[in-house]
Amino acid sequence: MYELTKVDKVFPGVHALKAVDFRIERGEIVGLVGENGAGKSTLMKVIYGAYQADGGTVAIDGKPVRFQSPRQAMDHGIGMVFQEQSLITNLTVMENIFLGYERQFVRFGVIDWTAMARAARQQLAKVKLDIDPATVTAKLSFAQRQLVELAKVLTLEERVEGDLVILLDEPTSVLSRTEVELLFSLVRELTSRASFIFVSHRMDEVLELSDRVYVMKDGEVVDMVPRAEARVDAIQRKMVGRDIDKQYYREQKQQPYDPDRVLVSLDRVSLPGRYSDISLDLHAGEVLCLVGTEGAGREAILRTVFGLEKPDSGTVRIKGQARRDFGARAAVEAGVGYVPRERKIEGIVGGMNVYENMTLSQMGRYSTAGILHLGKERALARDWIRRLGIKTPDVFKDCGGLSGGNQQKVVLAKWRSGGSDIILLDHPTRGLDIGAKEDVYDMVREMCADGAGILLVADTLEEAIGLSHTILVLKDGEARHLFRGAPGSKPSLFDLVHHMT
Amino acid sequence: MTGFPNREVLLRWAPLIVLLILMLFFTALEPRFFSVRNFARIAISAAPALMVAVGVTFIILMGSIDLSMEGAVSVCAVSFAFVFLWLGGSLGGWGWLALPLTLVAGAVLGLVNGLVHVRLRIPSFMASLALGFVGTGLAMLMTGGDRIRIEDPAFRALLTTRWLDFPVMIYVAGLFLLLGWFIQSRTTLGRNLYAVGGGEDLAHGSGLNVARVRIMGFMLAGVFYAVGALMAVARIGIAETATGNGFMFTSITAVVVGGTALWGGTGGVWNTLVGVLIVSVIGNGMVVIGLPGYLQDGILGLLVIIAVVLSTDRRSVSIVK
Amino acid sequence: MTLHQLKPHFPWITLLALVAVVGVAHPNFLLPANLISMVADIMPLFIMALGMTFAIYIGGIDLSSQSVANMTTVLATIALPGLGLGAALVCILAGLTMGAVSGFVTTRLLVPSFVSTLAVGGIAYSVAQYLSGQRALYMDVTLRDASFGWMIGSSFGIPHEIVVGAALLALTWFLQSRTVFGRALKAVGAGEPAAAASGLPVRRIKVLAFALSGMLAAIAGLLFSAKLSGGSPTLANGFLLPAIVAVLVGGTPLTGGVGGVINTLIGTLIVAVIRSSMLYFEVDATMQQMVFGIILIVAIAATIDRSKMRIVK
Amino acid sequence: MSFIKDYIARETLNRRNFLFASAAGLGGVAAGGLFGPGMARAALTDPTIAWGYRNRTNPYWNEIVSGGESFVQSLGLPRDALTHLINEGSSEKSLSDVKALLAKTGGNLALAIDANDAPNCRPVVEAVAEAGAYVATIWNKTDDLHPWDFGDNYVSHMSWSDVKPAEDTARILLDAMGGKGGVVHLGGIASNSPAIQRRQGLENALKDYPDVELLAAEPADWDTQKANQVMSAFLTRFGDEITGVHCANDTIAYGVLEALRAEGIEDMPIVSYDGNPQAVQLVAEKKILATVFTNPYWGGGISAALAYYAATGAFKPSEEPNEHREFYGPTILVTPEDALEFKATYLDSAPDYDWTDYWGPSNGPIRY
Repeated sequence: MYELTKVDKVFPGVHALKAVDFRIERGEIVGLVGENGAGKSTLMKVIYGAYQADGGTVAIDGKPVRFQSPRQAMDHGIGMVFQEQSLITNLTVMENIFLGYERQFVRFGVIDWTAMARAARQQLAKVKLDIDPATVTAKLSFAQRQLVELAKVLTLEERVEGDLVILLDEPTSVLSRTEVELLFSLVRELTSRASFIFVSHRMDEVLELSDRVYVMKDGEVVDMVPRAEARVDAIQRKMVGRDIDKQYYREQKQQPYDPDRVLVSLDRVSLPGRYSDISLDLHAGEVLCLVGTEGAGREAILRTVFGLEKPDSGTVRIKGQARRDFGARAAVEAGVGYVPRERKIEGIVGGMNVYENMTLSQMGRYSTAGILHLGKERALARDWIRRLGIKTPDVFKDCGGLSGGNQQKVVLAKWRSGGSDIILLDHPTRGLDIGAKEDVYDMVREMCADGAGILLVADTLEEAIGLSHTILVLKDGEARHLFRGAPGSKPSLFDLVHHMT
Repeated sequence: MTGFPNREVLLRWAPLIVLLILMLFFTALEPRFFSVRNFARIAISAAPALMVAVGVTFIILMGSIDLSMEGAVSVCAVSFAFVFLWLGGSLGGWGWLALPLTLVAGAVLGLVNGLVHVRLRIPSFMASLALGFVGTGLAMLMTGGDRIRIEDPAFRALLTTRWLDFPVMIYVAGLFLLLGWFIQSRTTLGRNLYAVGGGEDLAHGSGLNVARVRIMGFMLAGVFYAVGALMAVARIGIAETATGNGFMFTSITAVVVGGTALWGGTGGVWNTLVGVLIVSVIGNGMVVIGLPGYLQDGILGLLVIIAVVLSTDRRSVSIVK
Repeated sequence: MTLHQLKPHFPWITLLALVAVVGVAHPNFLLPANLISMVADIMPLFIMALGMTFAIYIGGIDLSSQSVANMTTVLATIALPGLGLGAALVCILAGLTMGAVSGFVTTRLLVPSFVSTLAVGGIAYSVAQYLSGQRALYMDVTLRDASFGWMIGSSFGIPHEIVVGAALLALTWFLQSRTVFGRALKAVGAGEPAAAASGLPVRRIKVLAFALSGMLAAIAGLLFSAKLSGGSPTLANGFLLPAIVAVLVGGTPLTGGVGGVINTLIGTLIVAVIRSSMLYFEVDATMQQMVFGIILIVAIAATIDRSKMRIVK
Repeated sequence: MSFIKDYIARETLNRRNFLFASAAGLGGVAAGGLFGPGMARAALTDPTIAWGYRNRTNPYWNEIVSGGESFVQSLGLPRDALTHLINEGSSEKSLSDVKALLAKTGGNLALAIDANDAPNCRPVVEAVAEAGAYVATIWNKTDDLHPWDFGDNYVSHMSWSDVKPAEDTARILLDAMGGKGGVVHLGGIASNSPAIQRRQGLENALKDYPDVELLAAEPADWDTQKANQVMSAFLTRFGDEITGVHCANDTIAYGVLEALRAEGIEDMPIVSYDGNPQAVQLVAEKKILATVFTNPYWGGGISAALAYYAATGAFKPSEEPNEHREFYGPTILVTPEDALEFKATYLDSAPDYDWTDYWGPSNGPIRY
């Protein structure tokens, strides 16, 4: 019913889509996978009207269409569920649901709030969410917001004649496993009314949900496989163009850590509302992973170690020194480096170039009396570009223009080059393609080998298990269980989930 | 969330509490401050500024800023005076037509502002700053520097006729304030302003025609500037190029003091009412207690800082620019 | 060369185009002596705009500059008989203090700089009124020449104001692009959360930026005061909006992290040329402000680099 | 509709002046030829005539400009031959504009100017002198700056001694109050010299009225809206204690009148300053008891004329006595008794001034 034929999209210097054919039938769930930069997001933007194709045709039920804006696409039944944070947090749930389509509730120029609330409840019922539609969105959990997103897109049902196409862009990235299952069953139910395009980096989920999977590489659709024939490693090979190592998480490189050198020690630390009574020790050469659902307190603990959040009670010791004044500066001086989840916001400074970003945390080392040694900075940057294989034309390239994986490498280089030996990784592989993920895993192992300690909040449970020496499971801000796992004796997925929920 | 009143409630009412404290403060120093007649005087001096501030509130809710109000007010005041006199110079005759025409003039100025900002993709700070010059210049061109007196008793009744000790213009300002609140809370445009302020790219992705909302927001502000201009003319009976002077800093300060955030998305016309009253009470109170003239700017500055500090939710703000 | 590559050079091109337009119509305008005198006269405004650049560079604004300059014209005039050249130091320190107070109020008390600097400006204005006894004061010319003569003299046909302005430009350029502070400033302007997460003392940097802005405003006032040989609490009135306009037209947008002091030089010169062109083209007195506004819109539309702005607010 | 009437009156007058002036202009050219070549080098031919002033929103400056335009027309030139330098209250712009105009004209300039702030006068004069142009200043000048220190180029400085006239209006006010009660003063921008002088005038008069108390004096910045707000706050602070208001100028008085009108107070004694047409009308209606006319129309015309005729060499300033180079402008007290007559003489149709009678209506040398 919805079909793209030989669609091209060209940006200055980039041929982003090359003669892409893509179709989706009524009631179908189609997966879309590919590495970052393969053209997935461009394709989605063409589908929901944010971009216009430069060549080829877009047709619905055989009739050619051309969307100038997302709004026109919506009017044809095409809606997008964004990855996260696409609800406007200062508005109420119902306002978000009907944003841009309030007219139906306007009588004589006045919005009828009661009618809108009634209609919103109907939409929320579709996604089985029982909340007051007048709640301000900021007060919802991430999972609830994701469902509100879906409810919002489902308003297309009432608005549009004919069938819907709904794009789900990484809808599971902020959800716990149970929430994911809930979402999937919901999507399956909804296929009676809509078809779905499911985009995710989590291959297993894509295969679990989709009827067919499109595989993209370098702006082209390189393969289309029905679920029956789909195998994870085969698809991954297509995506990357080579075999994926069985030893994905570099377990063979995992060395035992040094139990005598404690780098970070938390002793009965509490921050009301975030976490309570947390004790842990991070040793040199250790990867300690914090596992839990969204809001279980993982990030808050990282931020406390980095000094961005001050606990109400308990002691934080870094290399034996008890922390008194909290603040990122003191942490950095003590050798702590933070790789935040919001890479583009907290990780790199867009608008600054590669070497400027790399020395941002350690300018003291590259200056005399406050005057920078640009030559030394550039030499450092060139060195690390080579060591980490950062893909950039030169050290003067604006970091905002690098790909996600290369941005992450710049952030890691920033800390490693400065000699930080306590590295806090918050979702370090989020949104990265397989190749870039492997690079990150390599770096984790190298850092451990150098005697650094790593506090990790992993993107997936598999990643947590694969990478870490120690896993601390959290639930509702409390420590539930501590697993120790050398290669071969690691806890199973089930073990973790059992304590998480 | 322990005890009563809890933080959230306290924060919500903080600007009003600041206003009350200020009033008590001035009353303690000079009991005459606390009288109905003085409140009427404060109201008269606050009414034009309130209308302008309500206008700019809509812009600030979108996370933009408008610095063109001085020019817009001058142009509206002068156009009103010209049209009013041309139509006979009396509300009794055809002169009343000048009132709606002035509002249209305000909307047109807002439209131009919005178009320059949105279509030429110039940040509103710069676009409106430049258009402020254009507005003042236009008023100058129209008057050639002359001042125009409006003596029609029916129009001046806005100031001279009193109901329950307050001049009619206060009630008119009150009506427009209610209209502003109504637009803010019960119309699509009003809610869309909050949506744009809360997350413009998200609103766009949701299918909202953000450009249209922005332009409409600027037009709406323009209409309120026109109302402010009418009040200013009613108050002193003179329309001139200088009618708009001083509105820019007063109105934006008032909006911030009232607790509307400059980055958009929160606050509203009631906050602005309280903010304008705080600024007006300080202005009136300083003279009433007999503070020397040379100290007034400094003390106003200090009190404004204190007022903003007391009415800001310090936990919710991370970046202040 | 594509349009995209040309973009960063738009401010220059706009300036040259404006100069060419005036120069073709009135070749008098291009006489070196005339151009030098025009540049010399705009220097106090330029120095204030230099300071403003730092406030705008971190995404803020400094509305206190004009009042701080007013205050220093009074301070300089009062302090000159007693302190001689030391008066300059007093002025600079006073400006630094006012700027630091603005920075403190903005970063610690979380008052937006639009309001905090306006309020601090009110305080500076009160100080100026109090110190001057609300009168215009004048300097003894011999005393002025002894202490500040070097600022306003002329050597080899180059007025010293230009030398002062150039020295400050060189200094601020060095500060902006070659020092730890400048780099930190850029990081805070372009990505405050990332700067904080890299352990930079964000608040201190912001306070310093405002202090620098206050200090340069004070120097602007000092130079103006020496040039005019007097002081008054209203002497520097009319500096504020042109200074802001100069920074913006030069291509340092309010979004922060983009632009810099060289841009401000170009922006200031654009303002100066537009202003002179009004006289050269004999624009009617009642139309000048309107024409200025319209040219301004055209100039801004031509100079700002929109590629760095994700959302135009 | 008075402003339209004023406008028509002014236009008719202008035409009259124009015809009259053509003849005078011819005479001027002939006279210029009489000076030898040696003189001609010092003098300028057809200099640009310019007026530098604060803004166009104040009636006072509008009158100044009308006078300047009238003078230009007396030379047989069109009205817009007068170049306007508007500084919008910025000394910096004032100076830059003067320099730009000097550059544009190559020094062939006759300039009349108020330098906006006293300290700005010196650099303006220095720039003009250096370029060989001619300047006549009014109002703002520091006390240490004198025309005779600059040879011919700094032609003259005119100011107005406001202390005495302000004292006179104050006496009228205090008498109207019956010599008792309380008076408030609303001043101009505090540091402006007319604001200081006018307040001084009130204080001088008060010495003779021991039963009148000066309740308060606040700056109202020459601004109608600010005056309006300050007056209403005064009403709160002093209430019935206020029995008279002394305003530093007419625009302030308008704001005061409206503040009183809002309270239904119609009979408060008020005096003001400047003698704007609207204020004179109010004096005739006894809404204001007195204002002082400083004849800005003449001041504007004669300053331009002095600069122009010195530039063209019609007279040589350095040969004139000091009292012809620093002098006070005329001040005429306007009271209800003579307001209508005054209006007929000076405002309804501006008198035909002889712009070569440089010091006719002036008011003696400036004393410091």
